[in-house]
Amino acid sequence: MTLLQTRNLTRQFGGIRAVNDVSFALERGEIRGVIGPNGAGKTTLVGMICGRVPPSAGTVEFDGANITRLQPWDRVARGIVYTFQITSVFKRLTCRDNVALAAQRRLTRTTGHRFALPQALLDAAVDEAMAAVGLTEETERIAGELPYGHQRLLEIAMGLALKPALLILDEPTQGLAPGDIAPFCDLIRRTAATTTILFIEHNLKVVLELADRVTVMDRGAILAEGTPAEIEQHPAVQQAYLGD
Amino acid sequence: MITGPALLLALLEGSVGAAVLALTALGLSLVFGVMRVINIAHGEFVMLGAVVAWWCSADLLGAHPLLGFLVALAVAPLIVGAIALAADWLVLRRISYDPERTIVATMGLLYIIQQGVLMSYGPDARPLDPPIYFRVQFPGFGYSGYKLIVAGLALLLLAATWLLLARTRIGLYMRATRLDSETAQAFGVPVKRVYAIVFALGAMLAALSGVLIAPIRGAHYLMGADPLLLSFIVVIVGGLGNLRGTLLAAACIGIGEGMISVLFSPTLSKIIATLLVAAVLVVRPGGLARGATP
Amino acid sequence: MGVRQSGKPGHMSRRRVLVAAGALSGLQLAKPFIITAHAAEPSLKIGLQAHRTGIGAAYGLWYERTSVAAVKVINAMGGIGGRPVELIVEDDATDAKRGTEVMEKFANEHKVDFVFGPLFGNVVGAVAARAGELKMPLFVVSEGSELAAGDFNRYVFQTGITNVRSQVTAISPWVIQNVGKKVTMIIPDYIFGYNHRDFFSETAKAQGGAVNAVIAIPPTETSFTKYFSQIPADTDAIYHVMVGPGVLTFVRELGEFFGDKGPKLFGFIDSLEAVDIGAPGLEFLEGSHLWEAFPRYLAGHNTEGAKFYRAAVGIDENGASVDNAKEISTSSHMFGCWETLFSIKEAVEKSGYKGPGDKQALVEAIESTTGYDEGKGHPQGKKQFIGKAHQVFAPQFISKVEGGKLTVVHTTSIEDGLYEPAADYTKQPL
Amino acid sequence: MRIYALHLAVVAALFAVQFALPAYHYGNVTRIMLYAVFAIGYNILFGYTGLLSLGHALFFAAGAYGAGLTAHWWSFGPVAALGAGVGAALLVSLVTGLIVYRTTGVAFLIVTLMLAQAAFLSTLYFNTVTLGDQGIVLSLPPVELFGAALHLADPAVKYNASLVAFAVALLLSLWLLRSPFGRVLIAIRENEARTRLLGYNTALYRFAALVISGTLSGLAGALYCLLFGYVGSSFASLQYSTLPLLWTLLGGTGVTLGPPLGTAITHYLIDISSGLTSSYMIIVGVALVAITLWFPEGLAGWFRRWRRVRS
Repeated sequence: MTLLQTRNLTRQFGGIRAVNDVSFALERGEIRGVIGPNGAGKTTLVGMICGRVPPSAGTVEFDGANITRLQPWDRVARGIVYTFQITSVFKRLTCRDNVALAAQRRLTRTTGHRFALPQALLDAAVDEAMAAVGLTEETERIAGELPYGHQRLLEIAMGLALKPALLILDEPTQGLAPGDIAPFCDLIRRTAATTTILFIEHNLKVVLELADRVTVMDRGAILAEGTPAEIEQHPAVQQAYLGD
Repeated sequence: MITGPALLLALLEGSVGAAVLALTALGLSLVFGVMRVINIAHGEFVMLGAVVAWWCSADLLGAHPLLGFLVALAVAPLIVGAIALAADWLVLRRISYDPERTIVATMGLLYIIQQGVLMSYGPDARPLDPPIYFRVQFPGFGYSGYKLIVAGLALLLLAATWLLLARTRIGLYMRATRLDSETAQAFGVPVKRVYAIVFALGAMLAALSGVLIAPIRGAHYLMGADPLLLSFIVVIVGGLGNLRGTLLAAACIGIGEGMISVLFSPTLSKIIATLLVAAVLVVRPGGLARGATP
Repeated sequence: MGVRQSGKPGHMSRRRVLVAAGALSGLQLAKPFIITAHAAEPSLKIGLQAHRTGIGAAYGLWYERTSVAAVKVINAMGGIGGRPVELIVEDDATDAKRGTEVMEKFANEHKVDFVFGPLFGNVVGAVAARAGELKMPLFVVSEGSELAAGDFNRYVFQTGITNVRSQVTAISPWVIQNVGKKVTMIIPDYIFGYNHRDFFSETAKAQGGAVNAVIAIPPTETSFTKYFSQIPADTDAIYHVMVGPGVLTFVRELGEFFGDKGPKLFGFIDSLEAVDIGAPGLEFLEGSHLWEAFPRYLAGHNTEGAKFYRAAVGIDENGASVDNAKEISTSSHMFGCWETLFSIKEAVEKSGYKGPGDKQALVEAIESTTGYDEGKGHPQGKKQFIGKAHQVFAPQFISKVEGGKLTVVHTTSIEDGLYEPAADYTKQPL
Repeated sequence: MRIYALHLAVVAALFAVQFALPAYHYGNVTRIMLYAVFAIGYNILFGYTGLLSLGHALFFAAGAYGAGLTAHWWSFGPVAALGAGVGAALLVSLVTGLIVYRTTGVAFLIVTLMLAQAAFLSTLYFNTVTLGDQGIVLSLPPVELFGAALHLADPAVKYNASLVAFAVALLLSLWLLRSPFGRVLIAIRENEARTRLLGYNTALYRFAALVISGTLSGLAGALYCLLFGYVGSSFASLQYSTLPLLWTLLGGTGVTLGPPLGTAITHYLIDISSGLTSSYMIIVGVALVAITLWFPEGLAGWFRRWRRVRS
């Protein structure tokens, strides 16, 4: 069953077409990896899906509805959550506040408490998300003081606290220590039990290990799409991306 | 009742106002264009120019007011430019020209200059003897000859500034920094020094317009507010940092203000101008950050 | 009796200004303490609320000088009720809000016996209300007509200078008959100007004249030519009264606009207070008329009292500072401070005032006063005082500009300016 | 909860000191509490949301004129006039909020500056209604409360009315800051783009912050007008936009007790220096420059850091 469908999605920056006529579908429950060289248009594509970048042409459908004209915050309400390529946690706030910002967004909507959200409810949601990424001990620390890898995990905890239908991760393993990558993959797999995941990744090993299906982009267009095994064998991919 | 003489008077008042305003606003625009900061103390530089003109006018020389005026034209920009250099070095550079902190700091500078003048020069509005005094008779009314000379001098100074920007090495540096300060630095432009010079140059232009208007309006420690507000309006309507736009806007707003002032009410014309600025920024909030082409 | 005065604000020649600025040592101390050093009696404290800065600064400077001079004279005469006077000066920046704060400072921190001095209408209104609340006797040295109209309260007095309504009532017959019948008024755009507009329009009509245009200009304006095109072509006479830092520019631009072909001019000296009539650009004023409350040139009012007063304040026979002939006084207003201080002296001595507990007796003593005699204490002339309205009435002068000087050509009697004030403050509780 | 206890203790202390203060300081503290309401209102926008306004005189004056004009022309009693003042400020904030809906940063600063300037000039232009520069002097009837007649001229009434307003503003801002809503405002200050991608319509939150901030500032203006019986065009002048900025910067942005602290210090600095020189506003200039250079987080922020370093 299709969760997300883009049709002829195009984005122009000046004379350059960063994304050119891309039609792309995502099934509910899958883990989809997106690979491609720098400048292939990956980040612009997911930017149009989450609403950061307005498309020049084409449509985005999510859960059967056309969301092309929706603002980013309305897309979050529908369950599309994006985490940044460069960590973008609120560095001067505590981890608890960071995650609470995400959790309260969901809770105020689902519980109807707008100004006086019961503290216990909020705390439980924060603790759950922090536990999920394994940062329980760091909850009261200032986010900017965490090591970089932990900031990435915090970012994911913020995403999880929103309980998204579609979680978009932009290069989630960048900057992680090698030893942290395996636990990270476990986390994504666990998360995938309840969430569809779309992630951009440069580390091909992670992609092939984690993704159910892989999309390859180059120069603003989709070059190939298939299972990790198929992609590994695809000649165009080997030449364009795995060439050396 | 709108009559021919009233229209002519409106046009004259507007044109003289526009010429001086263009000079003041050019300084503010230059500072914004190159340094990307807003100098709230700009009006105080105008006031300082007028105060220096008052000093030179009679006491220093005791000679003909024209001589004092010419001395002031030379001395005021030097003094005010030096003050601006000091402010740049002591304050602005140390806060790395952060836009919001610069606004707060220059607002502090505004009070320091204004109150410093109050302390040393006193609270009185002091008149100056006009350097040249004659009256030009138009049909239905007479007009100050000095005001016409002021308009001419302002245009000359504008032309000189234009030449400085277009024909000199420092002008080239300024234009390069304006377009992209990082690239300019990479190509060996001493960006920090350019910033200091631009800040001083902006202040000097303000001081010159202060010298020009002093014989008309006298010198008073609170006189900086009006030029600040008006040049602010001009610079924004003209597209912040856009020099040609600034000059065009000065002409339109100066003459428009003169017209509405003469035909209706000066207060009304200022209300309209401030609302115009708000409207421009509300419609094009991004225009500030991007900055238009020169 | 020691007099110590630390710094006289604004009292600097151009050369001294340069020196001060150069050394950055021009920190002007704000309080000239007039301290009575070895007096046995505790001093009587009087607060002067001065427009030392802001748009009223030219007036504030001379109000302060005149008051300091009056206090020196009063102390030399043995003080008030045998007690030496201590004058405390605070600046209200010609600002209403700061004015009320200063009033509180006088009442609660300096604990003065009386306050006097505010002139500009915006400050007077705000401060008068606060004085009533604090039950602090306040002697305004202002020409506002609100007091006699009943707008203030029982603690506010005008004992030194009469109000605009009286001034206009006194001079308008002469203006209509001698200057012109179709009059355009140029006034400052606030209460003081409206007073002129309302009362002159009324009296002009009664005299067979008419006001055919009123041009109101904000007091902070610095450029005036643009207003002059609103003057109708059939105007016989322009009645001008401007205040604020731009007065000289105003008169100059008026001259440039009309040259020698314009309507005849009549002005209130406010347009030229602290301005030299002989300054370049003012030649066109020659032959025009101005109202004065206290003639600037000694020749126009050469009485014993006036000579004594001028010597004490330090102004020469041309109305300029004896130290600097270019520094022109605000002759037609500042005498009000002098006369106010002497009226306080008389009231204190009449009521037997000893301290704040006797304020009610003081108020009643002033209300029972009917006038003041001409003399050293009241050099401007004889006064009539209407106690229930707290308002003084005085003669007025009309002067002609001749040879760059002012010559008195007409003097009105007290009766010319007398009207029945609406106020009766004696009915208010004390 | 400890933080609420601290704030309540401040309010209680202010209530208690009124029995010991000498008359002059009594009046000063009254004014400081009123101005602090203004500062607290300003801080909600500047300190929490990160929007630098140079036009808050607009809201202060809206409150003052809303109260003053209705009391003067339509003889509203003090309570009704207070309501009218706060209502006027609310209305002006709503309209301003809509006008500046999409503007941030320097554009926001200039638009607010211009709107306030237009309002200031309008108070001069429509002087038949506002009485312009000269302003309106009010004399108001007493307020009946629990059978007692409270005269606004009574210093104790002024003090305690200001204290109530101060307590309301302080506790409201504290509660707001710690509510989910306040957390979003802080997030906007820290990183607006990120906040948007957490699902918040940040423009709407900025709008709400402006309305709350403007209305609180208007409450201060309305009370000032009623308690001190005066409103004039100077209330809309630039000085009333720069002062709350200074108070907030000096005391510390984003800290609830910072702005009141900054207000008190500024008030006494100006008062003391006005006894030394006529150019006492130079203090404001020096303070602004010194803050930008050395205390960007204000005194409260500096104190907090100093404590952290020590512990």
